[in-house]
Amino acid sequence: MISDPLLQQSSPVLEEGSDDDQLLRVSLGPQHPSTHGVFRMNVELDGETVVRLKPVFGYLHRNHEKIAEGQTYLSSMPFTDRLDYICPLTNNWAYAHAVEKLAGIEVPERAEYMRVITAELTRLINHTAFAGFFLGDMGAWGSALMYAFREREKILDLFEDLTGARMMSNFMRFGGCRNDLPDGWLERCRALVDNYEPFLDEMEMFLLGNEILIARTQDVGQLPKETLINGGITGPMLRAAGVAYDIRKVDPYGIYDRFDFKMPLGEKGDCYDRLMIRFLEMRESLKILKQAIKDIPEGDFIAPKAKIRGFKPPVGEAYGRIEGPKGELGFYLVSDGTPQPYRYRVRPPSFVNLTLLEEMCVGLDIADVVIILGSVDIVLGEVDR
Amino acid sequence: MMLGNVEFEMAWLAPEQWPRLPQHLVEWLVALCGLPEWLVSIAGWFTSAGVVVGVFMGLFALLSLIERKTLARVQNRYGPNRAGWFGILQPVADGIKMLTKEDIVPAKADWLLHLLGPVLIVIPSILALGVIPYGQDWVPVPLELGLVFFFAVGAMTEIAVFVAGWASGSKFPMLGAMRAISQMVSYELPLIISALAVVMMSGTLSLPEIVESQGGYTLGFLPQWNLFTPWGLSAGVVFFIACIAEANRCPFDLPEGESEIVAGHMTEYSGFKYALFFIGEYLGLFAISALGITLFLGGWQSPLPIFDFLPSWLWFFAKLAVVIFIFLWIRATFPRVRIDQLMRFAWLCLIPIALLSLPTAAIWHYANKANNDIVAWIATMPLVLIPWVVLTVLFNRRLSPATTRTYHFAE
Amino acid sequence: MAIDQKLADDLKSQGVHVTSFEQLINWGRSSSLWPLQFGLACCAIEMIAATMAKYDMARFGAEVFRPSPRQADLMIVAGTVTKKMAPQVVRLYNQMAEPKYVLAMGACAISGGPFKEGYNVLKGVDRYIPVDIVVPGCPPRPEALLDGLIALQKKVKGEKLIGKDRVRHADPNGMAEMPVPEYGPHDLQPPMNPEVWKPKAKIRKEGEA
Amino acid sequence: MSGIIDMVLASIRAKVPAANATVRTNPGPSGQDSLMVAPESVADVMRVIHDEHGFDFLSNVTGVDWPDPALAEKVAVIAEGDADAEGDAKADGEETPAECGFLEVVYHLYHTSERKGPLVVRSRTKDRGEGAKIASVVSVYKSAEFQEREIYDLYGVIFTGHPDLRRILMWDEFVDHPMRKDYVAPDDYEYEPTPHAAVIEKAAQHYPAPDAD
Amino acid sequence: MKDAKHQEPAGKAGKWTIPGYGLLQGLFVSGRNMVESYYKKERCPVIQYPEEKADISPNFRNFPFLCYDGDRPETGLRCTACGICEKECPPQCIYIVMDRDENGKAKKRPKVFDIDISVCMNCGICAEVCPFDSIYMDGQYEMATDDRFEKLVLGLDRLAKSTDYHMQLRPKEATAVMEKRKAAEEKKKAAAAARAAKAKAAAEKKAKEAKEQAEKNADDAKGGTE
Repeated sequence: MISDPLLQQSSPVLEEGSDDDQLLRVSLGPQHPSTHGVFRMNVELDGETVVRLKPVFGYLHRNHEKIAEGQTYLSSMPFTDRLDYICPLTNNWAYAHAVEKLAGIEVPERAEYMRVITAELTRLINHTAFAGFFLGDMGAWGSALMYAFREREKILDLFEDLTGARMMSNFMRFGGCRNDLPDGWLERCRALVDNYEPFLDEMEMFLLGNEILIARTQDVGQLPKETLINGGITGPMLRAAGVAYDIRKVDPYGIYDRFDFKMPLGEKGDCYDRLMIRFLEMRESLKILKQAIKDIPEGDFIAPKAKIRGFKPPVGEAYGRIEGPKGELGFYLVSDGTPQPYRYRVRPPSFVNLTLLEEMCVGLDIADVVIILGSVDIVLGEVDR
Repeated sequence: MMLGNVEFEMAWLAPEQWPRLPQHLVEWLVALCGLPEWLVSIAGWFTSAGVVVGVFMGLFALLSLIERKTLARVQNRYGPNRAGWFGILQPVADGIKMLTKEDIVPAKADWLLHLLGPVLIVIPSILALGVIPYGQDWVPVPLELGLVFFFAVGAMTEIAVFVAGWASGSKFPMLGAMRAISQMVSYELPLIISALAVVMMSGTLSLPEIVESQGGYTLGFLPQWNLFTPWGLSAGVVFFIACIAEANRCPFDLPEGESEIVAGHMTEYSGFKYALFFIGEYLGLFAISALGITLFLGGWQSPLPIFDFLPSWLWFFAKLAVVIFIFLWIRATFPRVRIDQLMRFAWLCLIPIALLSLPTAAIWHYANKANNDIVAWIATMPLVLIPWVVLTVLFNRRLSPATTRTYHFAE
Repeated sequence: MAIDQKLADDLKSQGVHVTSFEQLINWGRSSSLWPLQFGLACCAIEMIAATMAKYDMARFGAEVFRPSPRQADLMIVAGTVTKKMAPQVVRLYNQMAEPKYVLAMGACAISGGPFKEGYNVLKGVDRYIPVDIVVPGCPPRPEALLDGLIALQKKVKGEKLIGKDRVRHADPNGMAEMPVPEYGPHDLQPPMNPEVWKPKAKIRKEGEA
Repeated sequence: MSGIIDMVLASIRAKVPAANATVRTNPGPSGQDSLMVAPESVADVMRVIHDEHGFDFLSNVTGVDWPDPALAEKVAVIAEGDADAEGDAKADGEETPAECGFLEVVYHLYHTSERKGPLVVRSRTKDRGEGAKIASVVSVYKSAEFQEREIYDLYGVIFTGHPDLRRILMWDEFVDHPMRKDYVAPDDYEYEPTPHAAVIEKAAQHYPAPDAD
Repeated sequence: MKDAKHQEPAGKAGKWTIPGYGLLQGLFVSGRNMVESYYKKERCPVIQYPEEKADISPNFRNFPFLCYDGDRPETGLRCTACGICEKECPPQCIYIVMDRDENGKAKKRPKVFDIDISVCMNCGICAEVCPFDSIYMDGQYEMATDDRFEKLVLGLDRLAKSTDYHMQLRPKEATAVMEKRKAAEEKKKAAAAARAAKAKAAAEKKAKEAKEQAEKNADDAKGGTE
């Protein structure tokens, strides 16, 4: 045990017996219907108003980083699927991107297009499911979630055909993708993309005008832009507050600079804007998908020189990041020249996005806490790793 | 067939009289045995109560299945269809499971109150069902002050919910109980005030007479139900919304609030006590919808004169089905409101509209006396429209910034 | 209690269904397995998918996900149980009312799965609570979960409620409460519950058949 | 990239001379060079970077364990060529006790509006025991709060000035720092039908004569 | 945000709505879904699982299996027990023991090949790295059981599946593999023939050399004695 005086000086929040004995201390989670898994919040309530909120992590700490440091670079690829288990393909891409940076690998053009297509489909899955879960947090009886999962199943069928698994795709390789697109896959994908827009229209009609939803989400959980940036918030949450920061635009990776798409920006950054931004982003994703499906060239799906077995990157370190559906997903790798990474670190967007949870929630209702947490869009596999 | 003092009549076999047939038969049989008259009437009361309880228990079982199937259909699924033909035995399976499940009383709970909670929630619902006129001749207990009785008994559920939440000795039930008390007490007001308009117009507190007063048809086809009058429309809408809140249904199911406070006051209940909550909730839903139908939808009156040949109780249950379906539909669609919004909605929106419906009803009454419908409509419509106009303006100006939200696109 | 099977079959062919009280109770229980709304990790998403439109677990009467353990019959352990989470899982199990069933879904819940080398990962939830059905896969398809549910229904239907070989929860002395492990300085204390965890220790040296 | 680093380096040397700032070039193809500063002045350095250079977004904070300092010198931290920095690096090297290793914290910073980055800043603790202390940057970048707690939990780096330094991923009673290279996982061997090296050793301890019967 | 070009707003600015309109829209959507679920397949995509099964893509992978040629797994197993999959398997769930004859010489076939599917993470890396076209991913998923210890360790008896099974599962892949193997076999045969010829020649040459040597030695000896 480290006996440092600094540690004894624990946070004032946890001190018992202060003058707020009248507060009701409630522990939301780790098993709670709307904590998206095993997240836990220690909430102190004055009536129903939140006075303090301390998140407790670690209930899904699966030691991903430690395990990855003990095995080869390739073996970590299937583990990345299980980080943010709603959108495995972007995780794959982020990891492959970091390793490619570390080892200086070029990716063939067709593989880049395949990556863009799969990543944007993943973004569709994530944002659609987000809308469903968000409504679930608000107490709707699952209809939105059901419609979201109905469409998700269609995309998962595509993924299953392409990668061999519904969720845990393990698809990207250092220097490309594992296999080529199956016959007729692009046509199915195009049909899906064309049919997605009516579905989005229906969802928007179902949700966005709903007065109860408006009353519940507007002016809830908003913070100034500067605080959000300082708190490391990324992704749709940041853009909802009006900060034009999308890694696909500001630090283009892959071939994103070739596509014509825009960053939707909100003004207030409350929960309603976060929902709305995700809907607008889905439409932008559809635009990217249409272009990518049209332009995808023939060629190699993996760099011919890429090594599957016995891969050893040169000595060095690299931080690679991509715009995941939830925000900036980064991988920091240190190589000492052996087949195993010396240090393997995931910069998970949903973990860092929780930094400002307390600031957003204090002074609001317990019901607002639930929807603010929902609007952050966390996945515990990624928060606790 | 002249035995005892009850005579068998062939009229009992008419469809209109079917619901009372058991009561008649029991009375007849008891009298046949030569038992005294007071025993005959007691036997009759018990039978008629048994019919009501039996019918609504059956409907409860059916509704619990229909609810799951309707939700499933809204959500593009089939719903339960394995237990029995078309899943018809699903409620039976649920019942068997609930009955044979362990009953847990938490260590910190007050065992007596913990037991009383679910019992207290079922009793008032059944009592309230007793005063409703289900058919022309089918009023289990024809009370003079039926409406007062209904509200008096209905208020007991609030206590039951609070007892359940408090007795569980844990935090989420306590939060649920507090929510339930504040919500139900606030929504009693619009509920009663809007019912008051009906009482004003019909001049009676007896529910059968209120139904009688809604008989007849304007122009030969438009039924003279209270809902189809200007004051009735606004009072009816308020009543319907308050109904949802009183029955703790979505979007006002805050005491249960699954995503926030786990299961509210029911969190610590297992086995059959939990099933009792379920029963109480559904019977309460039946009772309050039945009252709504009685007050605003003409009770057992048929909607068109040509359907008068159908038994009146059939019409009552058809209307009940429609109202319950709307409840289900709403539940499948809407998210839940927040507690402060709920309260503000009751005090700032529903109660003013309900209060406004009282003078509207008065004006309608006097205008109607001149036997001129058009004058009555013209005289009352402004009063009905005012709240909606005010609401629309307020909503667009202040309450709904969605109309002013803009989103930009950046490169 | 038991009914002569042959007689019952004969009657059934005549259109008369005969059942014993035991069979009726077991049928009721198996047709109304309400799961606990409790998702741990990746498998939880497939569990949700199994209740959704395409697979529709509701057909088996098992879509009523109860958020409170008191009202749930079935605990679907869907995902990695970490050591930090394990005491809570055991507590939830204890809070459930009898009869209660546990379905371990996915590799992590069964054995720790791919994460079994982790320092914070419990190597199988059956170290602390008895597991009735395991569904392998990482994650199992929703169909596989339904397959597991059907297997559990079969198991429930075959339970003996009286007699010597009756099931645990029909026995008044049946152990319903599992001791909750405590957080220790290095590991959970105790690391397993020997009452529940009885591995058939088959140990081989590397390179040995 | 080097342009930013040189600019930042100059101002840090002027403003925070105690930081002993040097540039370390990255031997790998990624070319992400880093800025090495002294552990006790990390917060001051960050303040300068934040206020004067506008790097408003601290993306990633992470720890690295170097029980073997020779390896650390080999990997990722080749000192820059110019004489000034070389001297500093040497001084730095002398400070580091060669035998006990050290813990390192790496920060990745970005400039959101000018779209610059990453600026990699790193700092090393004196040793891996009592002296594993680094100034916390939470006062400058709120986003470091949970990440620093995570590094404290998994590596045992104490961040001086952190508002709420508790364990975050493991439970509070836990005493080890599991991401360190020399951490030994608790011995919870169990049934494993497909054993490999580490498991077999543990199995042998649990069941002294596994095949005795 | 210097270079963020703001463009046309996407909100619904300036529109007047009546309160409750959004709620009615929601009711309309859910009502439409309910009604259409009775006659539109797209609105009711339920597959009644145990009776009917969704057509799963042939590429779907669940657990691995071992492929054997011919009809007897004992002889036709393609696996050579090289142990590459064992080494590459991320969760280390494969366990192989090489079969050896009495002298301890490797027979190039596994004696034990166990896969613990209670650990397997369905990643497919074993199939990807196998150089002998032996291990493939199966689509079988109905594996629920109540016995974790006995039924979740797949031994050779449950893993070995014939090429016909593979052909049925993924015709395209299986055909490609068969053709490749056939070509390789022919090449091997040719190579073997060539090698045999070469070996024969070499042997002859060697024999000849030996003979010559012997003769020479004999000569030497003769010379020595002389």
